Amino acid sequence: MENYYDAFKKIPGTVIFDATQSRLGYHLNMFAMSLMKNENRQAFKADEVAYLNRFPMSPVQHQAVLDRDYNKMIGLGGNIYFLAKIGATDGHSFQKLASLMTGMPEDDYRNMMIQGGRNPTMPIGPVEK
Amino acid sequence: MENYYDAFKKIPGTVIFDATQSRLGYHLNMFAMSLMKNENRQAFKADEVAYLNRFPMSPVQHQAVLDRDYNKMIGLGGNIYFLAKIGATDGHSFQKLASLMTGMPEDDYRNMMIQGGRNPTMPIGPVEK
Amino acid sequence: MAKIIAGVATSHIPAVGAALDLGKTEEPYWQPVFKGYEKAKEWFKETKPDAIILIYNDHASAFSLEMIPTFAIGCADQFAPADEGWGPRPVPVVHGYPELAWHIAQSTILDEFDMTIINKMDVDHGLTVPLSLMFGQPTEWPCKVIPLAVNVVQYPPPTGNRCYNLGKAIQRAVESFESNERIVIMGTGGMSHQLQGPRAGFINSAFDKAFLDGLTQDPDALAKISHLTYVQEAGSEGIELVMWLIMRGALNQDLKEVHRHYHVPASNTAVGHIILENV
Amino acid sequence: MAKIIAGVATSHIPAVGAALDLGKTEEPYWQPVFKGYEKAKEWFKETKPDAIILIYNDHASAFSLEMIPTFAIGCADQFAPADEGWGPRPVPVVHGYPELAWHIAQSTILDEFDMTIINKMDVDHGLTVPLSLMFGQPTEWPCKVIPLAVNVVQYPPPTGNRCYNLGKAIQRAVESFESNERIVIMGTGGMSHQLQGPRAGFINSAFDKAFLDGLTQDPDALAKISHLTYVQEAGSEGIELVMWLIMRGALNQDLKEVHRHYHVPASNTAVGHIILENV
Ligand SMILES: [Fe+3]
Ligand SMILES: [Fe+3]
Repeated sequence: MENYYDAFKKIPGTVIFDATQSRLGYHLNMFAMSLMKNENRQAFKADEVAYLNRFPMSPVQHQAVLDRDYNKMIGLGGNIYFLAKIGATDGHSFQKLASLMTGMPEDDYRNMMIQGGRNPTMPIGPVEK
Repeated sequence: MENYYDAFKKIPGTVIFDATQSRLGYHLNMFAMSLMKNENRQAFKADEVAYLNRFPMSPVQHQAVLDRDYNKMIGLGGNIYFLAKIGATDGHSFQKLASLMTGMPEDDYRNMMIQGGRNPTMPIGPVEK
Repeated sequence: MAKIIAGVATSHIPAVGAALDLGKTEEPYWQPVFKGYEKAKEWFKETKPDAIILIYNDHASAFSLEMIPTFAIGCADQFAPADEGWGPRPVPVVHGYPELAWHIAQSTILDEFDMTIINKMDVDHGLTVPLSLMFGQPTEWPCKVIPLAVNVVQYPPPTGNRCYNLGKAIQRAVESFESNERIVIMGTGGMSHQLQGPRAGFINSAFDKAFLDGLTQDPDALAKISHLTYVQEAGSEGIELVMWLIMRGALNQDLKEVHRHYHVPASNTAVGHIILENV
Repeated sequence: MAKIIAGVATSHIPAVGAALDLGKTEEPYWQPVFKGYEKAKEWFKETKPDAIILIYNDHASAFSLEMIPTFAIGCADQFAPADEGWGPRPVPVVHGYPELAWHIAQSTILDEFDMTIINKMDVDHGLTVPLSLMFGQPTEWPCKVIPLAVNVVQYPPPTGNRCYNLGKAIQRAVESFESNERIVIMGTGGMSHQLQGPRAGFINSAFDKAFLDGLTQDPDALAKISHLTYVQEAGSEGIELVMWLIMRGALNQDLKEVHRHYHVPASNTAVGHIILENV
């Protein structure tokens, strides 16, 4: 699999959810998916630490969830489609999550999108105004 | 699918677990599979009718289970690998189930097998001694 | 024999579902997105297909990491809208078409596609948003729907070529189904977008337009696009476009493009939509 | 690069597991069954493979009717013995090999096999009985095991040809795995038997012997056997023999037959077993 995945690593700001990431993030992602049930969302909101302790994830994963640090969660094996359930539980839109991950204020991110999005010639991360 | 399945219908004493059977037997088979949990086996043994009522199967399927009529269950969409869990719950071996389905006393069935099984030239059903 | 009469492709953005469900379609931000679907609504009213085969991907809703099927076909009687973290969308239950779905499952397996057969499944925005775009907000969806879910979450997804060939196998399957029904196949997901990391918001209109052109002009070339090219050129979630190739594979060589819509943005995504009729 | 050094096929009869677990192997009925596996026990002790890829079918234990994968590869760290209705077999937990399993999953998907990836699964007699036959009753299995489950319960199963080609793809996958490990592939199930209905007890020794011969002499011909022929000639559960074709496909053209064992009956089934070394 080395040849297939190596080329993806050169794409900036992008993590491919391959076997390595999937194994690393298994419990983090299964935690996130558990938030599809309302009773679990309520339990998580009532006591985040207690709820997270139900899932055998690593301390850094645990902390990244508490911090809502999505880039860190992705680095630690989180997949955006699973993590989106955390955002939904917080009442955040996908666009809000995207702005967080780019480090851009939400209005700036929204304006970048209205102007046609991050086109292939633009650098990654916050876009200069 | 007509052409593919038509030819199987000519094989005597044999039901192919195709889409039709699978749809017909869905709840019957899901009931049987529920017996993989000890607590469910205990509940079934304690009150078969009450336990069967948890599953939305047809009255004839329900009765066929109570009667342990495996051929009938198969005709009604049961699949032998699922139904084997009923046999296991009763403490019956696969060979016991096979003898029931052939209508042969268990010793006769066992002897037929020891003598090489039901070979392709032999008729189906009970074997003449 | 049943026939696939047309293919319809569209993005399946969750924010589009939310805009619909919250009555925001006339807001200036959303108005140009929804305007492009007026044609499809009329077209479906005129075309009245008997069933839709809807190619989509599950977004970690029905399939967790415990079991990840590459291709999964929904053979159940019905499919409830999934709760993706904010309660299920307020849309009708999806009525399946078990007879045709099982027929396609059987036919494609004998055709050496390694399908997973599903008899119980909730369906997420990937399936319900396209239905909302085509049919608005009815109390019942107007026709039967066969969900066919493609893994694009866990790498590697199926190759574009495999998807294209699955489409061809689906066409063969439908054409061997004994009925006179007229079937529409939908490909959903895409177009260019990236939802993750510092590169989020990536859009490539040139790639998207070439992809839309390629559907009629050179689908064989589209089928050769690598996973790497999708991620580089269409963003990490642009990989969803492989699902459009299943739709395309299920259509005839010769097509008429009846309608096209392209707009940036809807939330994080380039909205693409096309209607292709078999000629 | 890793290598598949040999293939081992065997029936995987539940009653054989029960005979072992209940200490009946020396009884006159069972003695000839188990005697034929003495060679395999020695062979495994000498061969000491690093891992086994074990092709088997789930018997409605891990997979219900809710979700039926055609090919499912177990990528988890471990797999517990399933409770098939009389409590789990008293055998060790199976330790997987996630690195190689994921590699095979990825490689075969890119090779256009539509695998289902499994990260949580109990394993039934289909997998544990062959391990018991090869290794007796140890406190731990002596090597890692990758379960690969094939649907032969819900019709249609994959064609023999598809299975044979999956074997070839598995060989390519193993040979692109960076390690010097020596892998054995096992094909299980069969041989002729029928467990259902008035035809239960069906056995066809002539068919079985021809199948065993064909593994070395003409595997391409075996790969052409239709589902209908299996059911007619080998009984309804004889269809499990398609799994032996995955094993055969993963081996070289030229093979040495090291051992063969055939005995009727074990419970309802013709016991077949063969060891094939790559030359
Ligand atoms: Fe999507
Ligand atoms: Fe078996």
